[in-house]
Amino acid sequence: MISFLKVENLSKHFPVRTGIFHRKEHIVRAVQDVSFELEEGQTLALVGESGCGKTTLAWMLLKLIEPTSGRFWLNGQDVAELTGPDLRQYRTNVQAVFQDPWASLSPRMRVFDIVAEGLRLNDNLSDGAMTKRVDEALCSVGLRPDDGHKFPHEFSGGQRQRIAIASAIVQRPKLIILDEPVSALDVSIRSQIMNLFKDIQSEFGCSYVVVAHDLGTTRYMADRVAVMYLGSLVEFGSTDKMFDAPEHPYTQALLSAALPIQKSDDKPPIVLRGEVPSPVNPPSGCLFHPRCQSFIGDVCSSNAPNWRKSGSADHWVRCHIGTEWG
Amino acid sequence: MSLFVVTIVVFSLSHLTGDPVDAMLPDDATQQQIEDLTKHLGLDRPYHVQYVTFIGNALRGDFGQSTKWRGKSASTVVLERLPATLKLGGLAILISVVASIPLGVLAAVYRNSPLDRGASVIALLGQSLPAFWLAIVLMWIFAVTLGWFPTSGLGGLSYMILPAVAMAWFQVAALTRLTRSAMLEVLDSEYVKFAKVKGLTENVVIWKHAFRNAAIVPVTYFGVLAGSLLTGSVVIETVFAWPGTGLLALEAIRGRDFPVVQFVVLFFAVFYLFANLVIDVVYGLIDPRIRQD
Amino acid sequence: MSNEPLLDVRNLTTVLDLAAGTMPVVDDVSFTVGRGETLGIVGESGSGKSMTANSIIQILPKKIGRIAGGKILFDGRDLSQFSDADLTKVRGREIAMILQDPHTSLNPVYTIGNQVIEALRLDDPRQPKRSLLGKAINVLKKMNVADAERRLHAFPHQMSGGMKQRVVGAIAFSSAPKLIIADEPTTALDVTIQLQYLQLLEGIQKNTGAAIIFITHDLGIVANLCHRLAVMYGGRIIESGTVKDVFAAPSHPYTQALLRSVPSIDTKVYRLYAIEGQPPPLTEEIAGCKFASRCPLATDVCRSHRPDPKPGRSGAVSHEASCWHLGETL
Amino acid sequence: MGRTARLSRFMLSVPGAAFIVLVIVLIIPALFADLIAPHDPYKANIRSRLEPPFLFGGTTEFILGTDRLGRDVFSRIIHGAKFALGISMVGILLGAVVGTALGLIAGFLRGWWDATIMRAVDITFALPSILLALALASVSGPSFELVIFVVIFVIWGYFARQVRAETLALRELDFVARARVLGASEYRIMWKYILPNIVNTIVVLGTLQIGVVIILEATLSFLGIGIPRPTPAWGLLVADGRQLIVSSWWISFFPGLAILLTVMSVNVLGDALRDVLDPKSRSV
Amino acid sequence: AADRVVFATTLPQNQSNLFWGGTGERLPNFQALVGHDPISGKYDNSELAESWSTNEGFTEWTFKLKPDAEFHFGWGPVTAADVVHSYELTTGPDSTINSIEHLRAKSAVAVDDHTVVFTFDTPRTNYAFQHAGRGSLVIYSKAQYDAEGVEGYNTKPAGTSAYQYVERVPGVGVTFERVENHWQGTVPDFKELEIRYVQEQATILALLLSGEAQIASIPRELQKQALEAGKKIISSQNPAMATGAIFNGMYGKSGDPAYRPDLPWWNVKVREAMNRALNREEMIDVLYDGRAEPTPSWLMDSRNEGYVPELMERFDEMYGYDPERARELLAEAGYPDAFPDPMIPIVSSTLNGNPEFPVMSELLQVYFEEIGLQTELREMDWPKLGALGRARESFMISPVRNAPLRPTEAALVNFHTERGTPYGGFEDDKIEGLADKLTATIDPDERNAIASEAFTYLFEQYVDMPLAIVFAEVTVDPEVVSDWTFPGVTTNSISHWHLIKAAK
Ligand SMILES: Nc1ncnc2c1ncn2[C@@H]1O[C@H](COP(=O)(O)OP(=O)(O)OP(=O)(O)O)[C@@H](O)[C@H]1O
Ligand SMILES: Nc1ncnc2c1ncn2[C@@H]1O[C@H](COP(=O)(O)OP(=O)(O)OP(=O)(O)O)[C@@H](O)[C@H]1O
Ligand SMILES: [Mg+2]
Ligand SMILES: [Mg+2]
Repeated sequence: MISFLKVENLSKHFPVRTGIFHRKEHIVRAVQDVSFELEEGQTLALVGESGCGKTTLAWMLLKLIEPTSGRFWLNGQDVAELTGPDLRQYRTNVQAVFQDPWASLSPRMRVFDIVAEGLRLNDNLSDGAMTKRVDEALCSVGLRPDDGHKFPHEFSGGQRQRIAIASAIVQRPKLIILDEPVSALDVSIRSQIMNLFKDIQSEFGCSYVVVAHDLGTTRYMADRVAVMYLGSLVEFGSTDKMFDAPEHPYTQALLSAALPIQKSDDKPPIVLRGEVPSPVNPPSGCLFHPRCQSFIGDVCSSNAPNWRKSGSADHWVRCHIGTEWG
Repeated sequence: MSLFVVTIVVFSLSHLTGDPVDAMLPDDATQQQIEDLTKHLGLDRPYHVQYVTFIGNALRGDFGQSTKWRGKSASTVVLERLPATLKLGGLAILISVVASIPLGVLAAVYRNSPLDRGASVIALLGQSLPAFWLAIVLMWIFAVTLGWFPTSGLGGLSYMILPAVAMAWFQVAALTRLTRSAMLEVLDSEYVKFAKVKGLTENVVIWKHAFRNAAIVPVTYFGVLAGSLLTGSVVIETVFAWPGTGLLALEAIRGRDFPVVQFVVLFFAVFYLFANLVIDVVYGLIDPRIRQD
Repeated sequence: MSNEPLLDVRNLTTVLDLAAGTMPVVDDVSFTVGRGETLGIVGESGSGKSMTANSIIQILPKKIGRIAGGKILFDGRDLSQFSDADLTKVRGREIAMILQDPHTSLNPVYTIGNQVIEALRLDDPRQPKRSLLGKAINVLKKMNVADAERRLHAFPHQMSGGMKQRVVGAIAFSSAPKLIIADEPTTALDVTIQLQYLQLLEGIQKNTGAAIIFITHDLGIVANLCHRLAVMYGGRIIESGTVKDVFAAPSHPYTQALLRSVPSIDTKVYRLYAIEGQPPPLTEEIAGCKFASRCPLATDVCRSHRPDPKPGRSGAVSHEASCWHLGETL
Repeated sequence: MGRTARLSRFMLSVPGAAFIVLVIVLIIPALFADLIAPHDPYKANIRSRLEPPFLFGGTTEFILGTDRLGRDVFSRIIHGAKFALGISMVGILLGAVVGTALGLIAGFLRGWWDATIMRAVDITFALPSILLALALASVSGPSFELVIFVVIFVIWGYFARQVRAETLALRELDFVARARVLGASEYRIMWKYILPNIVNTIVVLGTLQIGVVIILEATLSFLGIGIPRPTPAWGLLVADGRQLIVSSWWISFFPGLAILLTVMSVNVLGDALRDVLDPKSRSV
Repeated sequence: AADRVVFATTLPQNQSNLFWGGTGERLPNFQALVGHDPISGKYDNSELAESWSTNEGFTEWTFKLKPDAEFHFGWGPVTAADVVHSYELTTGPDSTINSIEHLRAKSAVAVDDHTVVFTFDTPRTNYAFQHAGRGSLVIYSKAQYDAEGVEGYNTKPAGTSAYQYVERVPGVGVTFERVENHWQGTVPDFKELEIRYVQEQATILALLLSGEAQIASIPRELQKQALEAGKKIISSQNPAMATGAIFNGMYGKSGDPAYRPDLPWWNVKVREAMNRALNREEMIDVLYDGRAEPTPSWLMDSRNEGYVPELMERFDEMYGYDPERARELLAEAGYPDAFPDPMIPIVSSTLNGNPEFPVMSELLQVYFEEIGLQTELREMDWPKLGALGRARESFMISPVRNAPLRPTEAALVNFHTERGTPYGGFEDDKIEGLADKLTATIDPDERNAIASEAFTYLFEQYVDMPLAIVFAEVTVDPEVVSDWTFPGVTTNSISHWHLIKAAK
């Protein structure tokens, strides 16, 4: 069976110049050899700390930036090779909702036009049909068709995010990329939006790739989780398994750093040493070894670990612990 | 690169703007006189040859002989007049800075106070009065009527005050506004707030923390300032008969003394570009974020 | 004397005089902070948390903001009556503050050393800077700033967010203040860095005995770090009490909803509780309970009359909530 | 607040007053010069030359006095408004169009375009515009075209820089990324996403430039390279009367006043407009 | 301050000490061969030549120098070699001086220490003028040149007058001081003389009113303000210039490719109408504050050859202000319908020292429009005007001035023949013929008759719009300067610096 979304060895390197006269050039390895698969109708969460490459990865999937290397397929089609109508088809199939509801809607466009933009660009609809589709989309996200005449500044953050969602779903996409869709919202608003995402998924059957650094959101939304550290995936698997029995030391630290409202046990949290290294100058060996609480010796600092399948069928870890090395 | 384009512009000046021979010759010059002079000045050669010669000579600092100021090279004529302009411009900058920086800072600190309103009136007036008009009025009031300063001409500080004030007038307005808005922005920043909650006194917060950051904006304006003082010098020097490069440029253009015009324009452009370069460096000194490697 | 709370805020009202009218951003707020205690303040964005903090230390927006009523008794003195000069003496010495964004809290044009030493010299500005170098390194080391000697010469932009926030902390703690106000100090930090920071804060608090007002959005932090909690909504405190009491028996419908709407990482839930609607704008004058428009329990009385604080459902002495329907649950 | 209440509150505010002054000094005269002006602005009347203004010993026939050819100063100022308005409108419009287009291209397309256009801006700032104008005028003679050209030359760079800066900021915003996700072309993004969001800036900048342009025009006229005679352009009126400033001060004083009032009101309005439309940006 | 006098004036065209560097003012330290009487303006031997003579055919001019003339700064006596040297410099290839062709001789030879002979191919009846009048040859020291080169002239030129050079401050002015024991025994009242150059007229006035300058050359418009402040006006003894407006572009010599008979002003009726449109009295009032005399011809002068006094009598009848008649004339000429382009361009231009030109242009426009002429004002700088003239493309009307002491022959040749014309004024076969004849004739009476015929012809043809004869004027501070006698006939109309009299 062809998987819905298949990503293979995707990498993105940014050249950056520094110095007063921009003479020094460095490479930022924002995303390095990322591979995963996702089934239709499912939600994949990308988690990791700031700067670990989540957005870069998401943007590659959106074809907003070109990968340095690697490929990915949607429904078996190599996305890099899409042109003309196929590319247009891809554009209607893959949509996005971004983090900042204040920046993701053009302040000078009416809500109706914002939502209708995708239809205008990709479908040839009559005015009536278009209005119908836009109104439907607005209703689906809990806004009224009337709101179409207003400008974004007349809405609160949560409502703006709804508008963004309406414009993402109006073309009935198969995959929606959500880049931290609720982090900019107030706690009391977040749950409305998260529920909305779930409703939309059950209504349209679309898949999500959701970027998050809030683990609660991840657990609530995702079927599968990919944990990123410094541009690379370190653990990948089903959400429940990942949350209940994380295998990678980084995943463990991440989970323990998220302070729960009700503590379920009295295990002391794992406090990592040091800071996240710069992606310009990544550590040798296992990227995580300088901060790893379970550091087991030279092997960690000199060899990059390979993927290892953990227990259940669909859970992968990239750590020396548990391999023949460890 | 910029300089290259500037040299082309400067060179074409002489050809865009008519024959220098016209200006040099008397009304009743003969054809023979015209041809002789044209040849004498090398104006009979093709443009590109003239341009190459021009660049070649310019690189050696040789812009040719002034046609109006006989017996002097264009560069001598200009450089002779330069100190006067620099002195006047320097004083004008000094006045602008001394008057506007504190005013702008205080206006921002005491926002919406009478002081702030006063500052904005000054800024408004400064931007609304044509400099030449102000210059004439200043001269009549302070030199002719009150007799406090000499009316015009080259001389010591007392001679420079009126023209410098007239020159600085607009800049005071511009800098005050700029400083004020930069200060307002900085005063709103977290680090100023943090400096305050650290327990620093108001003065330290304003001058050490806020001003140093706000100063970046007026500093970047200095490039424009330097440039506009040179350009402004044309008008002010004309009115106050101040023998600087501005007045010189005016005379040279009127007399179509192209070697001098070319040198002045090129000099102004280089000066402006250089001033901006200096400002970039100063900028780096003020703002460590720029000088990082 | 020692029974008396370190900070006793009584009926504090702070207003902003805006072009559109006068806006009460802190509306009749009362709370106390005991010595060595940590008070968490939570609430939505714009609910007046920062304004409350800023009122205490009196760094309200110039010309616009003013304290319109109430008392701020700090160590027995009413700060709201202090002159600017007196306040300067309190700030940074007795009350320190840590701001939300470490990236902008430090002045970008001065070295870390300069900014630390500046705080160390507050009492005697004539002290030569050199003599304070050692002390500066010390305070940085206390905040676990690695490589403190070298960092003194670094500029803020050369450091990571977590590191900067530690420097800010070092400055705040350098004068052994009695009260630290931390306004969302970890919101901008990554979770793993946040955890490091919170631990550090806890450790230092234990050593110095400072009280902390910790403002945050994150109920998890409150649960783990604070002794007591105040929940703000629309400029008012709608519920307060010890963390244990409030979390065990949330009494105000807003608090209840808030706790239920946060997804847990421990168990998979299939549907979150959602509080519909938006908080009302502060410019809107509301006679009754500010939450009424979003509250499923709201009745006419909620909309017309402001509820006073009443004992919360835990029954504990310090647990109070302002609601007309304390008996009911969502 | 009702519409009329809002209106009257605006009129009583400083920008409101500025607006009224502007209407009285510039707009109404510019539009209805022929109706208002009591005399033909070009018509000399040698017998009544250098008449003082009404309140200074003159007659009501020439309320602001007459110039050295006996032309009515008041009528000339009224007619001058047309030129002040016309030149600033045309000049700024063209300057804004050129500057905005290039700034947009520079900021949006980056790379080579950006480098070239910004270099061009540097060069126009570096070249002393007044001197260039003088040089050009020495051949072609002063003309409207030249004044407009100089105005464009002087101001386009400001528009280009500002527009570029905003474009650079805007293109990083998520709504641009979203438009790309939807498949919008670069051209469409510039036109429908970026441009509408910088219109405010352009309007504010344009308003603030009116003052700059009027002063520029006056300065050019002073140097004899502005609008050609006998057009009653304000700058020319001031320049014409400057020699007689002591004995017949009114010839240049009143046009100077008109400039002052106009530029002041325009600046006040520009500031107010900026506060409303574009609260963050700062001005020179 | 009585020791020092400051003369403020507009920026000269030539700002160097090298006289041949531009049509320029003669600095007070220099002298020429021929001098002028301060009162009558007649040639005299008050400067370096003791006497001069010419051969019968006016092809050889001999100048005898005063033996006791001395250069400043010890550069020795003035000899014939200095004259030849100065002549060569002044007529060199880089000379941009006015009327240089008139100065140029076939040869200039120093026959002995104090005698110089200039020879010519054609008769030069007015050659003495070239050594005085518009003063085209000033005498530099050859000794100084040999020792210091042209640089010496630039830094400290030696002259021979009662004032010697002190210094020039670029852009500011030039200072001179009294020569003690001057070879002519001249003792100026003021020990120091400064000429201050100022671009703006208003500034010059300010200098005078504030007392920083004691003598100023300001336009008549501003004199009123100076008078009110107690200043005094001193006029030249003789008229310094004639002003008017001329019809350019009438290239009417047969076969001239630039011939453009479709110009409205080729029609003599139109020219008469335009002349009759002018209210000259009013114009003199506006432009010269009433202090000028009307003239029937701007080239003719009573002191020169060919003066026709009757023209003045006929003037009113032929040129008098009569808009009614002017309109009739226009109607007769068929204006504007009979003209392909009835638009009449009036050029307004600024020439240093002629602040009234732009006003005059505006006035012309006003009067022309009054009689229904369509006009268009164009501003142009002076060099451009000259260039158009030289290219024979100057189709417009422009204000003009002429120093009346230019000899008639030079005037006629310059303005009305193809030979020396930058203006492109009126030319036709008849006037060209008369000019040629004049050049070839040496008999004074015959010359006079030819010139008279030319002036009368030009007058009757309405070839220009003569306006007034104007005196040179300076405004002085009477507390410092009591009097100054100058004829008003030299370079910039101002000369005889040593005659500036101190008050008290
Ligand atoms: N255009 C770019 N040029 C250079 N470096 C870039 C660029 N875009 C991203 N990076 C770098 O790539 C790395 C990954 O960035 P990315 O935005 O993908 O992180 P992220 O995981 O989304 O972080 P956050 O949680 O802060 O959004 C970072 O170090 C970032 O600085
Ligand atoms: N300078 C100001 N001008 C106008 N309104 C202001 C200003 N500062 C704050 N406010 C308003 O005051 C109210 C309270 O703000 P405050 O900063 O205390 O909220 P907060 O609870 O700290 O929010 P956040 O969680 O976003 O920091 C808000 O509605 C805000 O819009
Ligand atoms: Mg991201
Ligand atoms: Mg806050």
